[in-house]
Amino acid sequence: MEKKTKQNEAVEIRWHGRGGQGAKTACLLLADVAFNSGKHVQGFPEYGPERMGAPITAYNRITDEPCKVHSNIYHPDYVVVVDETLLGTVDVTKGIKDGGALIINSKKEPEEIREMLPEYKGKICAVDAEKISMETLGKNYPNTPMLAAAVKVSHVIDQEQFIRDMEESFRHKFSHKPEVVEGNMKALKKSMEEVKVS
Amino acid sequence: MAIRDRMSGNEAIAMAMKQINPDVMGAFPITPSTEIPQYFSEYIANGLVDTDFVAVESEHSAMSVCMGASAAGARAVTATSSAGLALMWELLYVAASSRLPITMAVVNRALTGPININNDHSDSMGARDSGWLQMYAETNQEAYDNFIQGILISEACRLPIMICQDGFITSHGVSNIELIEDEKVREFVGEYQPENYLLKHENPLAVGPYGTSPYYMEIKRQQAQAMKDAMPVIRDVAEKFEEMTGRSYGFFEEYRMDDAEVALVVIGSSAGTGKEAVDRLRAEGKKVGLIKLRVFRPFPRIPLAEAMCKVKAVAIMDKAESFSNSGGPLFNEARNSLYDLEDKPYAVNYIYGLGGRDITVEDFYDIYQDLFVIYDNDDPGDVYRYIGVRDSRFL
Amino acid sequence: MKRRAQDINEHSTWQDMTVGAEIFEPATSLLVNTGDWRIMKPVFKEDKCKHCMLCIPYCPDSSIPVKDGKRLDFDYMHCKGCGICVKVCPFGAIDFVKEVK
Amino acid sequence: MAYNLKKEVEKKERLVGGHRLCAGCGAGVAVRGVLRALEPEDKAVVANATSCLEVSTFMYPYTAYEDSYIHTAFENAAATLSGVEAAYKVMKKKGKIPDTFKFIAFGGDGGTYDIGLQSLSGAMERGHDLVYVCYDNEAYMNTGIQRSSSTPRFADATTSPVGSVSPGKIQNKKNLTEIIAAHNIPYAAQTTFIGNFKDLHEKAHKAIYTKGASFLNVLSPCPRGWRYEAEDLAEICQLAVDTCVWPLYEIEDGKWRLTYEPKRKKPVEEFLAKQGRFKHMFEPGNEWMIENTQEYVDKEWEKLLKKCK
Repeated sequence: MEKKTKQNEAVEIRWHGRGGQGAKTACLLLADVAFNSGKHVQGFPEYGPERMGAPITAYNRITDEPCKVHSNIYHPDYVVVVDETLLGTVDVTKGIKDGGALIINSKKEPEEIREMLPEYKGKICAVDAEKISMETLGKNYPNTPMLAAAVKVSHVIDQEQFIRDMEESFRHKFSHKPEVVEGNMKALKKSMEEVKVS
Repeated sequence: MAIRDRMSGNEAIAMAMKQINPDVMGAFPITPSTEIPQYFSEYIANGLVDTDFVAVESEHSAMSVCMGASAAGARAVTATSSAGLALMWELLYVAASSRLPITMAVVNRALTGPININNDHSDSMGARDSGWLQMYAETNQEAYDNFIQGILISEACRLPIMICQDGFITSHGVSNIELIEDEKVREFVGEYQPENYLLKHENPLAVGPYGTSPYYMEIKRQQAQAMKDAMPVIRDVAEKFEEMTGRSYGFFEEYRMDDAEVALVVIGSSAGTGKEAVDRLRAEGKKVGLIKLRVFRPFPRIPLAEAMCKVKAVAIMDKAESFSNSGGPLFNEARNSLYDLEDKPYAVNYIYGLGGRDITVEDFYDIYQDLFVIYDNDDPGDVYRYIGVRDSRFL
Repeated sequence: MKRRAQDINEHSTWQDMTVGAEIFEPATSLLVNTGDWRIMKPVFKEDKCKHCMLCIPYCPDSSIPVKDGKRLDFDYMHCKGCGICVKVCPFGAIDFVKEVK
Repeated sequence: MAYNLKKEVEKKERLVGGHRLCAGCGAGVAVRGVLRALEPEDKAVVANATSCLEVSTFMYPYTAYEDSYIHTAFENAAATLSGVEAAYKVMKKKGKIPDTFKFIAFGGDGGTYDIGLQSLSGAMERGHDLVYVCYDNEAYMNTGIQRSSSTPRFADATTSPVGSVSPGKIQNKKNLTEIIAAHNIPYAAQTTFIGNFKDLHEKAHKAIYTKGASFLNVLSPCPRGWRYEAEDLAEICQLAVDTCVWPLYEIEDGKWRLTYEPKRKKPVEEFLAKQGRFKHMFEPGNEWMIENTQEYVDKEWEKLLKKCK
């Protein structure tokens, strides 16, 4: 029997971050926006006793039909790395599917990152989420730009609808702070423009 | 119109509780069920429910509060996991023998030894002889649907019920769900109207006697009957639920069992992963099926045996050890149920997924492969097996 | 459910037990004769009694009835003959004698 | 309203005869005394920790209570009653309960000082509108007179027996009333059976009718465990208070008040000598035990007097 590795038609995404940085939140946000676009979604962090700063992993499955599989994701289409410093400690490219991509929060050019990952042959996308976040929000909240980059690269949902949905979601979430909505929307769009692909 | 939404299994249970609007909730936090009382506390803080939430100092007291409230005539709910369920142990038996309806969300987690916060079924499986009804969910949707049905089943049977789902896998995994409108849920669960209760105006009630030997066994026999009588109640409530939602529930679900040659029996979220393996194997022309057990107490002995008898070899999956040296709890009961049948399949046991060990579609492929070997060779081999464990003999 | 405690006994079948072994009527222990536990027996001497009521709250078995301000004779079906009342009576209105069966 | 024994004993009995407590048991006297403080128009739910009282007063199918009653386990009477009280609040608000109910839990010292302390502390801290009554007979009588944390020093109990190298129980009695008072509940008190029951009655009435969590600790002698003649109950209790072994006091809204001060503080020997569990203390060479006990009682009494000033 031939072993297949992934649920039919699913787009599978793995997130790497550190506890407290918002990788889990970004993962759940992606589930939210994909849900809003009519998809079936799963968003689930891998849980242990980790505390702030420890490497954490979270997963998304996004499908047109209900997702049945309840295992972790070993062969993701996309991997999003919210914290560049994880490159030295976590095998972030492990199992990435042919045709997939690594999406990383970094000031470096994708080629420079490729030098750090000699074994990895797939696509690398880099976006300076920290810079974008500092420029637009005045604080380092990398998860919004990283979410936008993931949507841009993965095409998992329609981008214009994504922007509309996020705006609505931010307006709801920050109804008492409209300036935050604007900053977040800027961060989102900037990230989609600036993400570099190699 | 059903409400399309997405949420975690814990949020789904809290939502069901909110819609049910129980009288009393007694709860103490324990991973991974903690979010349930947290969400519920927010509903209380915002005046969305009428419930008296008793934030107790232990799970032992959580169950005590539920027993007191239930005996008093109130609808009582709680949620727990693992060591929390273990701390309630003594009281589980008391609640069941006093025939107090209580609906408890159990977010399954491994029991300590060593400490581990991840999923397996050792907590609720350990409580399988406590006299509680037990239902298990594959998805957040099923956890939500089971909880709403559980209220009615528990009250109609006068037995407490555990509504189980897999810790983290569904409890913290966000996915799509169809919610029922609040008013429909309230109409479905109705008002709790016990015949006798502590606060009744017409007569007092005394609960929890000393049962001397001349009475104890009769009381237990009656309790056993209640478990037996729960079978039609569970069926009737499921029918009523299907009328409301279109979603149908039985004691178990048969997945692609028609013409299947081999099958597996599994509980909880892993059933979904198993179904994916079935789909792919079916696409390759292999005749495989799957049975997902929803109701473990009462154990649907006869219908389950009949379903298993459709195939030649069956793998019975246990996400709990029972250290019996003869397989896990589900295996022993499921295999036992085959005993009286003439044309029975080979039945083997797989212990899997302990303490959060992941089980993948590939693992299920391997199990089906094993089943075909058993079928082809007409020999079950060792029936007590592990899958997903590192074993030096196989390196 | 109409079963009464008086109808339940050591010959009752499991079908005849109340659900959950609950009892939905008050004070059914009055059906129980604990008077036969007595070795000693308190005897009420009405003529000496001043109806001060001191003996009443000291009785662990609620076996000294009171009616219209008067202390009545013992409830011998439930009195276990502990003798506390004998000792607390300031007027010697209770004798304590060997029980004769 | 002034206490009137004659009037009180006319009330309908709420713990009836036919229960299976030992002849002369203090628990029955305690429960009757507390329940008598209920106003006749009010109903009650009695909760009970597993204990002598529990196995004796609701042996299927015979309940000795006029009121509703619930027993679930040994260590959780306070939590169980918390659930009943929570249900009452909600159901009352919903208009489902026409009556006024009061909530009273009874536990022995085992179920209160020891195995049930956590559950009791939780219920007191949460402030449920209930009364927890400990009928304190200073050992685990239900299982055969094993020592508890309430057993006084030198008492001969079956798990702290007097032997050639052991003087009986080594440790002093735990001061549970103070522990519970430290929860800052509105009412806590100690009492026992003396005189015309005025002290017990008034405290029980206050405890029942004070809003919030209340606690009563009732010294309830056990003739079998303490080894005295059952008929001597009243005398034993009087000696306990006159020697200041068991002082009577209450703490109302944080204010400590002595409710009984002996005219002449009697030496502890008078209390000890009546009971077989202290018999060895009177053997030659064991005088130090009596001295030690006297010192301890004096010290505790002085501490209490300061608090009550």
